[in-house]
Amino acid sequence: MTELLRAAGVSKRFGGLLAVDRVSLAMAPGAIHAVIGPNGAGKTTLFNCLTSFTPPSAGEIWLQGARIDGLRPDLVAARGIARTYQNIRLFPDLTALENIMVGLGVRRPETLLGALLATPAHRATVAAVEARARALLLDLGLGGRGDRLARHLSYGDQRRLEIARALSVQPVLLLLDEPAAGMNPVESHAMMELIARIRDEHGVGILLIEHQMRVVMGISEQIHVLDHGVCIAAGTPAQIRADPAVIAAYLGARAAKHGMDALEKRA
Amino acid sequence: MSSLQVEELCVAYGKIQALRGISLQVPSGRICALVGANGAGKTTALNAICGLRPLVGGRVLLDGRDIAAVPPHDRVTLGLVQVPEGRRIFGRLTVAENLAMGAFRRRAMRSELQADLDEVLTLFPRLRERMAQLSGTLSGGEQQMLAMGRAMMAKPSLLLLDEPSMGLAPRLVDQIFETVTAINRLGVTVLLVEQNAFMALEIAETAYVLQSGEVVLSGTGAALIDSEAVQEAYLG
Amino acid sequence: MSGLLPRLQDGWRRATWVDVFLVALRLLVLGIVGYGFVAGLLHPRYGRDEWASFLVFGLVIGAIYALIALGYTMVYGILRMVNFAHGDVFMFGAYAACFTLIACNRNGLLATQPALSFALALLACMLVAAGLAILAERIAYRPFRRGRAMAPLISTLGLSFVLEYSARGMFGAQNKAFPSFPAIDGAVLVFGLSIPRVQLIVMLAAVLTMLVLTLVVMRTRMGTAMRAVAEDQDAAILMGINVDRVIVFTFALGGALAGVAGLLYGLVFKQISFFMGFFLGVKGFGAAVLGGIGNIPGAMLGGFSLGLVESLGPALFLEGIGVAAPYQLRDAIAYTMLVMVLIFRPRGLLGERLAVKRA
Amino acid sequence: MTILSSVLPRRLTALALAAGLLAGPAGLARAETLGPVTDPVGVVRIPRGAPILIGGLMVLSGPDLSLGLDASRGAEIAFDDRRNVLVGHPIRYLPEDGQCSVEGGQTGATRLAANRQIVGVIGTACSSEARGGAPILWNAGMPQAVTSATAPALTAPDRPVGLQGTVRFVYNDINAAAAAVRYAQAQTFTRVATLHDGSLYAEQLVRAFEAQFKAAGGTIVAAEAVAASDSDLRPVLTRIGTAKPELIFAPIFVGATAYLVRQAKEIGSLAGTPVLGTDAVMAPAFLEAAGDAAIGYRMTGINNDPAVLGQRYVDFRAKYLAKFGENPIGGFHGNGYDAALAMMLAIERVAVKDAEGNTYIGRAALRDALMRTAGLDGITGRLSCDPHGDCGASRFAVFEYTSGDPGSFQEGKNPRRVFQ
Amino acid sequence: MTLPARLEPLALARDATRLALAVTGACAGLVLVGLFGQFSNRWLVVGLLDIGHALMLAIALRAGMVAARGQSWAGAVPRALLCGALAGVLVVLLVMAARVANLRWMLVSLTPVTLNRVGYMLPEQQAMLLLAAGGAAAALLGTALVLLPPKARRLLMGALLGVVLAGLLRELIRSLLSGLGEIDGWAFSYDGLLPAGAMAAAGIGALAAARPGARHFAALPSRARLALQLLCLALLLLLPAVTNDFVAQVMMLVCLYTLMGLGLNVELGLAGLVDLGFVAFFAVGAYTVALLTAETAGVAHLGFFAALPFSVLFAALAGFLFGLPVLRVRGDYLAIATLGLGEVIRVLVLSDMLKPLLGGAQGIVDIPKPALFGVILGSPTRLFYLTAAFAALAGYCAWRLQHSGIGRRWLAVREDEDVAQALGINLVQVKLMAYTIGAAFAGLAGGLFAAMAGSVFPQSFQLLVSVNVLAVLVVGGIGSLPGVVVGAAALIGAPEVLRDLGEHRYLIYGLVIIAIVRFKPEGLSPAAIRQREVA
Repeated sequence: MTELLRAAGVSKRFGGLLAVDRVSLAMAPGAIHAVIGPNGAGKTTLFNCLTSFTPPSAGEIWLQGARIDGLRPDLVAARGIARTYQNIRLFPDLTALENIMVGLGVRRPETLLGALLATPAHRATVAAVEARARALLLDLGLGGRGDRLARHLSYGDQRRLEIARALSVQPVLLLLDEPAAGMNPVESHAMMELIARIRDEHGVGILLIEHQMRVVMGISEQIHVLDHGVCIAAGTPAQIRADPAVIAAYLGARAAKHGMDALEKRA
Repeated sequence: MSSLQVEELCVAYGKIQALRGISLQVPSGRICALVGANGAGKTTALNAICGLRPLVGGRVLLDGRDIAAVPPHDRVTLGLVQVPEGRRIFGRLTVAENLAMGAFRRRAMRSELQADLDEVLTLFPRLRERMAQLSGTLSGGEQQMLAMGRAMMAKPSLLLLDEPSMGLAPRLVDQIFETVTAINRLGVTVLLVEQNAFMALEIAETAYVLQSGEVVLSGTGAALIDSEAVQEAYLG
Repeated sequence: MSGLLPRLQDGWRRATWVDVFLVALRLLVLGIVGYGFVAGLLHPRYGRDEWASFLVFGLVIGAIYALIALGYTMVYGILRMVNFAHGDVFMFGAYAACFTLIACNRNGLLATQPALSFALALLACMLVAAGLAILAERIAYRPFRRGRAMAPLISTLGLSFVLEYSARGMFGAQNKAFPSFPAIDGAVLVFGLSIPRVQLIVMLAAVLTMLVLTLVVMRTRMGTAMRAVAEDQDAAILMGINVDRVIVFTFALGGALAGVAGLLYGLVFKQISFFMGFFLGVKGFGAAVLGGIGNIPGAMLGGFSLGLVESLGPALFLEGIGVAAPYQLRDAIAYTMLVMVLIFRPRGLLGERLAVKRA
Repeated sequence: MTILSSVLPRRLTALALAAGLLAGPAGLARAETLGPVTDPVGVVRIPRGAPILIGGLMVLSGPDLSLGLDASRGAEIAFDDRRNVLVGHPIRYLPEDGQCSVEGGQTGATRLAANRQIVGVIGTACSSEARGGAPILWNAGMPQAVTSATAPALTAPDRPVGLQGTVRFVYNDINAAAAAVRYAQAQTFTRVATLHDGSLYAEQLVRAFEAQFKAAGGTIVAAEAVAASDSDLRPVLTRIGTAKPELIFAPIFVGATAYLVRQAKEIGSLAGTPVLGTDAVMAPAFLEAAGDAAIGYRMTGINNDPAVLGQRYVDFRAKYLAKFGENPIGGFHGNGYDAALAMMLAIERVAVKDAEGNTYIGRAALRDALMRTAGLDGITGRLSCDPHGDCGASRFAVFEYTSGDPGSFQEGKNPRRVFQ
Repeated sequence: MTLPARLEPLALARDATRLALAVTGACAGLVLVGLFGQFSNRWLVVGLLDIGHALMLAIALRAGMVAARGQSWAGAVPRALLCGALAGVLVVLLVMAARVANLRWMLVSLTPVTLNRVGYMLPEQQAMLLLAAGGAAAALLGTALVLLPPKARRLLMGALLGVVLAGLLRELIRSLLSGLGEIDGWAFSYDGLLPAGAMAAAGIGALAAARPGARHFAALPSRARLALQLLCLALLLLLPAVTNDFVAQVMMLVCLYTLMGLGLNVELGLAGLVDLGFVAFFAVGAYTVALLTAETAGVAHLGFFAALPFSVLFAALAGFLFGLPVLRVRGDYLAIATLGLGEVIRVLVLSDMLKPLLGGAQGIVDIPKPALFGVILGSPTRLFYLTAAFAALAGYCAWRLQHSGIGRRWLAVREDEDVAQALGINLVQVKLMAYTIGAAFAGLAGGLFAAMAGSVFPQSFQLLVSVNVLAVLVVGGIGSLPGVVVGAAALIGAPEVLRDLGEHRYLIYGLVIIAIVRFKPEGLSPAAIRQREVA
């Protein structure tokens, strides 16, 4: 089985700041991985490198055996990486349906003449795209909200719509940046289930950044911990939970001892 | 020295409830910590207190007085000063100019300002040698010091610190926290927002744990340090 | 550079037909410019005196562009908005100076106390222009501070019409002669070249004004606050800076500079009209963008380069090609340069690269 | 014919048109008999007591307004001088803005043409306005008294039908250029530089001058141009200076000429070179803008008998200042006055009254009367029209300013005549 | 918050004085910029009120409205009366001061005639009394407009608007109604609206404001409403045919700007590309038709309809070639880069260098009028229908595009370039397509323009055209197709109809732009999608 994603020694430098420092990771198709770490650890920058939004300063990124680092972002997307954003970035003045149709349209482009003359072929394409978009909406629990402006959707709906839009480009790898941010435990749980279901039904690999450990620990197969741009630990949730370096990074160096004590107490 | 009282604070970003009615007490002359995971609403709380975010509900009382009518830039003259998250120093200004901006609202004598400057530079000796440097070229730790020094130039009676340890090397983190206690000893009430929970709880007299825009736990710092709830809040 | 080869290889890997087109375009423009330049050199038409004159003319008009550009750039630096009415603020400054001098002339002050008259005119033009700039902020900017960028653009455009045609209604449609200043007539010899005294004075005054501005921006409390607000409004509020007041101050400062430009323009060109603000405003805007809008030294550099290109460009590049009436094309040269700079240095000559972190 | 019956067919045609049936081409208004008058183009009936309407089509806004607004104000003073009464009817002057462009001229002309009561039009000011507006006006049977559109084509012998209502009360470029050439030859200048500002007017004059001057054996040593918005002409003057011309022919407008004469003095190599312009600059406004730099500046102008000028112009200026608060703003106020005067005289000649006191004016008759204007003592001189409608005197002289004081402006003295 | 009773009169006097000063300032401005001078000898209602004083009264009326804000009748009426009367007195005092100071060397509009007209040529005391009374009355009216119950307010407003519109648009109305019978003499004279006509206009205005049919209209099924609206549109389209050529000419200009607006809307409204050099493509289109059809140009001598596709094609090509390098530039930088391109084109067209080809300042003349099946489309009415047909076609294309996948991609790029790219959208391709299509629309408009004008001169392709198109878009509502039409009607049509403003046209134009942007920042007819959401 070929690897879905392989990043080797990816670094990103902004002026004097090394935001991502030689990070490597590998994912199998359909896997769910998580990247965690404190604020400013370089998680989002890593996502930006993977999607070519800010190409890495060094290192290589391979998707399904093809090298993609430095490729134009739209070509990376065409190869099958889609993402969501930490602070939701929908197209606010488009309806929910249109948001998704933008993504679907990229894969099924319309011709100018077809659009102008409304040829039967064009109408068939439009109908197909719209049907597919409605199906996606329904799939993510947004049925019936397709004609509302994205900006007027509730927060949770916006999060789900963003995921739906990412899915609309038929990716092989989905990057989710804090999908459960700002949600209460019940909502987070629902999001967790949704993510797992998406992986199962769409067969995509999922790499997510998340702070709510409940979510991360619940669904991730592998966790990568970033601190100051460096990957300080990687492993299964259980391994990570017990890793002193991780606790130190999260709760403070001097408190690492405390943290260990506390963990031991609980264990 | 001032006391701060926050009652049932509610803030929303559009339809998203960022704070769902939090109440805090920061007694005069103390250090109070506000801890919680990312996205719990800590920064929003500080911005609401400073007036940068409109309130949906609730009150902010400084020394018992409701400051709702005071525009944000005038809150500085009341002694309410924030060191924002990510330092937000003016990178294209020199260190000296940044510090001068801290004292922007003070109509003090030159000599008095000089004395305050000396005091700040005693707190942050590293800044003294970099006075003429563009602050954007400082290292992360120095920038944090500058941000705090700049705030100190405003002669705060209540200092709000937002994640002073973010992105700093452990050695520097220690240093920053020592400075925080030093500032507190100078007679400044401190409200400290931290992700680095244990560190914050160690120096704080009282503390609140925030989760999803609500206070889930409060007590003395020492009492919270060992509580499972804190662990829970971070590591799930 | 050691990284050059890999970068070239990398670049080749990513090159698209757009890049190829751009390279071809660059070569084409460089080729035309180079050909014109060399051909011009082979058939010299101008002597040393002419070249020196072109230089001086360019610097003088460039100084005026620069002063106007500063107003655009300062406002842009803080609000990221373009003030279309700025050229008309400049025009009103020129009228204010003109009428002050006429008044001085009427009671004989101009002849007996030229320095005082000049000072009065300077004061008047700066006050009037600053006042109008503040008005512009009130009417066309404050209501839209948090809105979309198009609304203030269009409302300043409307304001520009209003100012222009108010001036026409108030001061008349004719070209107004600027009172002559006998004290600064005549020419001086500089390095063996005869240069009209007024041009020297204007250049000097412009440079002095820019120095004063630099001092204000770099050394005063308010200037520092301006830079702070330009960089981070919220952080500035947290320092107790009243952002509204700083913005008003910025407008006033930019307006005052435009007023000075109006006075200097009057001194050099000796006539003013209600319509002149539009063209010079557009040029000043161009100069600000050329230098990198939002950047104060950039505006000065942009102004002087625009002035120099306008005055030297046709002689330097078009002469050799044998174009008919090359000076008719100087706006085309100026704008072509502007477009080229923007294509190949999208943030202007001194502008900063795109902000580092976005997401 | 009552209004109702004249309108109904029009409405029916329009409805048919809207239904998709495009009716035959619209031509000139057809022959008409109204009251005592029959006219091949049409008749205007002015009921007793109703005003007589005279339109205006001139640039009134935008950068060129000093051409049209100036002329329009001149026309207003001409009406004032007649106490706004003509053949027993009050005069209503309806000026429209032609914006110095084809489309502006078109729009203004359509508006005037829509008002069938208008008998004639003062203007146009720009040749481009005439291109757009004149055919529309003449299609409606309204002759125009042109104030400052100087393109030769407007009164060319072979001009198209649309321009046949155009009568010009300003000089024609070809004549002005010829005068300039004669002057250059008389001064034995062989090396002349030309300069235009990209305006239709100046470019045309320059080209006419160049052609005639070369034909007469002269050399054009530099043919330069600037942009209309330029105020810094020194670089281009420096360039001209390197060609060492004996004369600069620059038929540009007041503002640009003022820049030119001031800045030419700053260019060493042009210090003694005379600059020649046209009538457009023969106005106090120029002295106001150029000041003492105007001294020595020359222009071609109508060769007037000093007897017809003198005090009249002084009075005119006083009225202008009193009415509009400023001195004449351009160079064509006199042409505006004269055009209005000629229009009024022509109307008087063709107007016919019936017993009830209604007045009838034949449109073709009015045009012909306007074209036959002869010996009219106007502000710009004594005007007589040629068979093609050119009434700007073709006898030219060259004038030179002797003083920069606008108050001293008096044709014949300042500027004084230096060549005829 | 209640004030102690004895402070009430003081607050009242302060409010009234402040307002009166503002009114006086505005009136002084009116006089200074010459608006009053020009309009004071034109009647709004013959023998009763001239337009100049009507403007002054409008200012006082507005002050009365402000005075009534947050007040009851008892508080508002004295404020309004005091403010209006005080302002009247102050204006006359200012006039007296102006006579003494004599600033005419600086302020040309302060002619004695104008100053006398302010006070109706009356002696000063009487003028003061008259203006004070008028000001007070107008302010009172303003107060009433705010405080009356909604129904009465609507009626009053309607009556006022009726009179003002009838007075300003008298020529249009006369030409519209001339078919219905003799209205000259009792409703209108050559000088303007007669008092009887004013009464009638007030009545009609009030009736229209009462909107007796509004409820029935709302109650109609949507299909019937649509039919009614279409009927209105059809009637509007018939307007040029039943009125006169001037109406046709103005409506044609509106259509022309609509066409350009639709093009710029593709660039700016849909794809978010600010373009201040739009006029360049307009020029390309116009010159293409001119070169290919004019007898004098001697290139091809094609017919108009054969040449028009070329103007679209060449404009699109120009858009493509410009867009390629320039579209890498973002935001405000793009604005100035395109502005530069537009100016370069204009300078080149005008230049002596290209004169042999393009005619320089002399332009290209004698462009034949279009001929369709042997019918020459020469009159403004026919050209209007031609332009309207093309505008409708362009509108249809724009509508198709906006609601197709291509349009969605443009919108996505406008809303968030980075995200759009991360979804796999090729930014260069998508932006370039928008720019090219926008240019094609402009080229079409240019071709029609050349045919309409019959000649093209470089002077017709000023920066102002680009700016006007942009203003049309913003005023109408960026991204909204009906908005383009509304914006063009408001900014291009209205000033042409109000040509009486003459030399003050641009002053009013500027004021209107400021007012619209200030009070309707989303435009007069914002993008439909927002309306849908709000409803």
